[in-house]
Amino acid sequence: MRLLAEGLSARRGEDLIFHDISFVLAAGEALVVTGPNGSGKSTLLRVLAGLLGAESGRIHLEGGPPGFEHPHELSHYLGHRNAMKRELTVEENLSFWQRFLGDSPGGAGIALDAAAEAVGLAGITHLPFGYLSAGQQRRMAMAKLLVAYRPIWLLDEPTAALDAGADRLFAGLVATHLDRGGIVIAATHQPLGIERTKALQMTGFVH
Amino acid sequence: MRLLAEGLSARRGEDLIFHDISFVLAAGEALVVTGPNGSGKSTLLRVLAGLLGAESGRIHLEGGPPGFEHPHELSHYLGHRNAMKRELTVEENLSFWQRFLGDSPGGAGIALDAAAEAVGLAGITHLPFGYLSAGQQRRMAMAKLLVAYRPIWLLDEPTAALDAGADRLFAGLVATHLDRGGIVIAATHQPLGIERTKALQMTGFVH
Amino acid sequence: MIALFFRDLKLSVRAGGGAMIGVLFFMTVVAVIPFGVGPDLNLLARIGPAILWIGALLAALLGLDRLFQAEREDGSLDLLLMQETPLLLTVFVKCAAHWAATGLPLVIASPFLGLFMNMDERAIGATMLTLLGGTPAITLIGAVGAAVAVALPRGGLLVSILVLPLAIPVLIFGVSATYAAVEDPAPFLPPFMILMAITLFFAVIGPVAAAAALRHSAD
Amino acid sequence: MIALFFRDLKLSVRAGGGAMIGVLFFMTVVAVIPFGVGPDLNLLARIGPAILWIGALLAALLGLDRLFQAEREDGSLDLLLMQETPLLLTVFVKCAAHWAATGLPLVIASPFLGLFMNMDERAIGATMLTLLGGTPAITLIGAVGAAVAVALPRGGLLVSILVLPLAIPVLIFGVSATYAAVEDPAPFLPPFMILMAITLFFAVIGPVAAAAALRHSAD
Amino acid sequence: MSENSMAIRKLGDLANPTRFLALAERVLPWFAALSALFLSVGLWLSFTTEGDYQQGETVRIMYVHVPAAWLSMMCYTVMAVSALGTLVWRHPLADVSARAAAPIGAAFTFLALVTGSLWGKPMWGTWWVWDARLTSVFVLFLMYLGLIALNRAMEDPSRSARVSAVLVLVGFVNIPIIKFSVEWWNTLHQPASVMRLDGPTIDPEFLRPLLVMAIGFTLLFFTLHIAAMRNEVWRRRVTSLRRQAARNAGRETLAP
Amino acid sequence: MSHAAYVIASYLVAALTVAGLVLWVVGDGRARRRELKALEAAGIRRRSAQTAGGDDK
Ligand code: HEM
Ligand SMILES: Nc1ncnc2c1ncn2[C@@H]1O[C@H](COP(=O)(O)OP(=O)(O)OP(=O)(O)O)[C@@H](O)[C@H]1O
Ligand SMILES: Nc1ncnc2c1ncn2[C@@H]1O[C@H](COP(=O)(O)OP(=O)(O)OP(=O)(O)O)[C@@H](O)[C@H]1O
Ligand SMILES: [Mg+2]
Ligand SMILES: [Mg+2]
Repeated sequence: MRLLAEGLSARRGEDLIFHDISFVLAAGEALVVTGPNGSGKSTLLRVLAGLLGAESGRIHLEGGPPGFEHPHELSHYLGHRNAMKRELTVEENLSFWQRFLGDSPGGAGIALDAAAEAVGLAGITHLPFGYLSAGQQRRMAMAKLLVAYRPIWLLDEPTAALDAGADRLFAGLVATHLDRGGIVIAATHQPLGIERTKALQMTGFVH
Repeated sequence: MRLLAEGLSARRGEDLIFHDISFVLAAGEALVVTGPNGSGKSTLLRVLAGLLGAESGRIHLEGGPPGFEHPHELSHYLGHRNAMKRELTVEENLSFWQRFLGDSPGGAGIALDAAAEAVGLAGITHLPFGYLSAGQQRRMAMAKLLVAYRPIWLLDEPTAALDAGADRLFAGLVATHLDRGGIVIAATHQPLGIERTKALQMTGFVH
Repeated sequence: MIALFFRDLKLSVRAGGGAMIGVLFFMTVVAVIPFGVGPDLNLLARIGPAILWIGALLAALLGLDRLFQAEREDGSLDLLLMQETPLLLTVFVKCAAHWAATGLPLVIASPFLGLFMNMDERAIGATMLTLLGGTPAITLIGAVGAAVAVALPRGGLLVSILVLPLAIPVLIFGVSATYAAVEDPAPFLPPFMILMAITLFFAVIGPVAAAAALRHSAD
Repeated sequence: MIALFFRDLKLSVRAGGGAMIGVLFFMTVVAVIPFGVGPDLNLLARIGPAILWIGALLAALLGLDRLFQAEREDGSLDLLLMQETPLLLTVFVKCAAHWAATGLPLVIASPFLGLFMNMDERAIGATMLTLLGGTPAITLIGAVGAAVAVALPRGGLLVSILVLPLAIPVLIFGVSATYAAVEDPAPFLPPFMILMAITLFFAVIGPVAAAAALRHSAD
Repeated sequence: MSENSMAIRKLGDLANPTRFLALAERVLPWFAALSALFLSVGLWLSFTTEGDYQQGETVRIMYVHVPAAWLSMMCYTVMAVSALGTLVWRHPLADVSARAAAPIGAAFTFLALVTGSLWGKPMWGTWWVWDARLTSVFVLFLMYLGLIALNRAMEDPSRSARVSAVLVLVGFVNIPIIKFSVEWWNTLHQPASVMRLDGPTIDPEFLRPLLVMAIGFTLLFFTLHIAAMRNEVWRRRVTSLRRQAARNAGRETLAP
Repeated sequence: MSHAAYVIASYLVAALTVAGLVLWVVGDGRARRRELKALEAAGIRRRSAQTAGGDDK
């Protein structure tokens, strides 16, 4: 499986945010997107997730499972917001996403408890999501990546609000996913501690 | 001016989050609070900001301006959320807070443009806040600390989402504030690059 | 999908108080009209179905504006948009959950309110039936409005404005079917069939339009 | 404080909840009524005041629930709570801004809508006066509900049980004062004085209760 | 991809609005002068012609009421065509045109409503009835206001264009309803007597000022519409220039 | 009200509405032109193309 982006450019409002970005990622490879604030990292990820139309260029998947036209149907997207309801318990949230997202072909999600365990927060799944600390919320949002299988992970500043221990834990999760042949694209300001990465430096338009 | 906390403990729901925390900060000193996720850093800051009642212990200010009973009336609080309205322009947001907060005795806020300049985003104050990227939003929330004077700054993970350049810029802002005799308490996972700091390591109650 | 349905149901019961506020508002409307009409029971009975329908229409507006906005604010909308499952279906299921949480209680409460309006059994039955058939259409139309307004920070009133004019045909045929059931010469079935046709029409068109609007709202 | 007033005003005007939209919503509600009850001018004139009051109540309710929740979600509430200025005053100013942005335009528009409902001058004047006196009470009651809603993330139900029952007396005295002004035997002043008393009562109690609820909501 | 092709595509986008601005600059004075001329002649005619034996002086209300009513419908038609332009041809000016027309249309509809009411009070004895013609015009007014509100609430035109275009087209069903309501339902309102297939049935004494006023109003509409479109183009330019300025300013201090 | 009053009222409303429209359009145009001038004075001009995008790899 290979993810290809060719000549992507995107617009926000009237302005072109980036222009002619291309990359190829094979299974087991990660791309780390870096760049100063406002350079378009989040915009790029949203384009890859199919949430924003690209102005030009295209994204496609080679050798993926048949029947999926757009790579975003095979992707997890972890944005700045966690996509969890404050009013529901962590367990209700996770089990909702597990059932709603379902597994992509080629893998299976793990059980809720195992996922909570994997992010180091076993035993607090009965709390309402709103009660968790910022870092705990972020970790639980990561647990969402585990409960349903998707070969591609799109992560926007995944480690913001995480402590050093959780950073390592997260690097472990990503490494495992890559080992299983997954693809990871992450925008970040901090080193993620993952090997086998390609790097993409966004500069924005400098005038 | 000295800020004293004596034997603070706080509760969230049923659980005691931390217990018997004391410190003394003189003018020009900073306290950096670290600790793993969920160890109670945010809770401590919220107690200091008067947003959460302490279970026991007390916080008081020695040698502060007269007429202020609670230190939180002399504090800026920068939480996880930026306290800015997406719909209003940055300028409207800042000028609202400038006028609403007013200056504490002993100092004066700087002009909006100067504040935007200080966080490296001069000239985009006419954009709606919602248009800014995550890091730009965070920087503008910092500009809020400058437009109205408060001797005490309570900062919860101020540098999350900031790029390296902005990190340095922020360290400069804090240093200036300390030089002028301010007090800074910051919870963070990343080194802030400030000297003259005391450190407080939260351990939390390990479940 | 079933998961989405139950999550939404749980949320609106737990957080919005959707069902209660709708029914309470409905009751308020019904309680206030008699002041204007005076103690004339016959007149009250005559305009009863119309009032119940208007009350239900207005009550259905409460909370509708948050249908997609709440999802957008916490980022869930992004994930809903990305899936392979057709967005149509997602929208439809959300509408169904919303209707079950707010429309259905209105239908169930309507007979009691009919008694207050001094309506006879036949009129009450007819009103309940037409409401049962018609309120889903209102929810579905509302979903289009909510989707259009999803990008707006405070869409509340704007959604209602977009929705009300489109809901007028539903109101007209709902009311006329009810009257037809009560007054003998007029046949009940034709307007009721039209009402059902409108509901079916919006069951198809509503999700399509809402899905299209949501796709364009992503930023 | 003035800054807060203007910010809130600006927000509600900018963000699709503004004066024009409130009035537009009100007009839409009025336009929908004849489709339900039929174009009978006499009947419309009789239910006119009730309809105007219901429309105003609904317009005030839509969007009121977000009064403090929006502040909380973006963290502004924390800063509002921390200040030296009494919280009461903050709450009161927010209510005033909300009323100025949604209540006042409704009051101003009500005479024109009265014409559409074929009401006579006297009824129109009375409706306008009672709306002017009564809508602030609705806003203030709503503020308490909104504050409680902020405090209880999972307790939405309580809000509706709290707000509407408290608002119903306002509605009832408002409507009955209006009718008293039109129909000669009934005296206008007593119900109107009660209405004003309710408004004053909530002008005092509302901010106190809301401020108390907000203080406890901080988490 | 080379920067050149970028430049060409962007220029192509701009060409139309730029050409439009130049055109507007040239034709606006003429339109303004002509509409002023027709309106003043119309005004003079409408106060010098005889009153009606049946309606007395009030017939003079017709000279404002009827052109305003026509214009209210025509303006919506213009918006509907523009909406088609947005959806089908994706013409960059179509959305500008639809947006600029909405407030003007709302004003004319308001005029038709108010003058109609002012005519209705002496003629029918009431300001308002809920008959088909009047109700449908009221709904038209609400639609104009709704569209204005929607346009104002969504500040990013690129996102709101298609949504409001769809709404405009949906609302277009109202126009035939207004036009033919007097024939389909029996109402208090006059049936058409000027714009009919078999020629006008109205007395030429009234027809002359009416037509002059109608032409004057139409010219006024086009003048205002072109000017408002020009304003809208400018507004968009200002927004995008400001963003661009912002971007530059943000960058310079930002060098990491 | 005499019938003449209705006529005068209608013409008055018409005059006011038209005047309001004209004033709005003209005023709006003036304001936009002023903003454009200000931006131009600040040295910001429309650019037909922008330079370099994100560097690759
Ligand atoms: C608020 C109330 C009214 C509204 C909304 C209204 C609306 C309209 C509209 C939309 C038209 C254009 C119809 C077409 O082109 O076919 C029209 C035409 C006309 N209206 Fe009214 N009208 C109102 C009241 C009145 C009254 C009270 C009178 C006179 C008693 C009147 C007399 C006329 C006449 C004579 C025409 C011209 C019909 C023709 O020659 O085609 N209208 N009105
Ligand atoms: N409203 C609440 N009710 C009950 N418990 C809560 C509530 N809010 C937070 N907690 C708990 O309090 C603990 C401390 O949370 P706090 O937000 O202070 O942590 P933190 O040190 O800031 O963590 P992070 O680094 O993730 O931001 C957590 O275990 C959390 O689950
Ligand atoms: N809705 C919008 N409308 C117009 N411009 C926008 C919008 N959202 C973002 N932008 C602009 O797009 C640019 C890129 O934003 P983006 O969020 O992609 O940056 P980023 O690289 O993720 O930055 P950060 O590191 O701060 O998260 C910014 O200059 C921002 O001002
Ligand atoms: Mg970002
Ligand atoms: Mg924290």
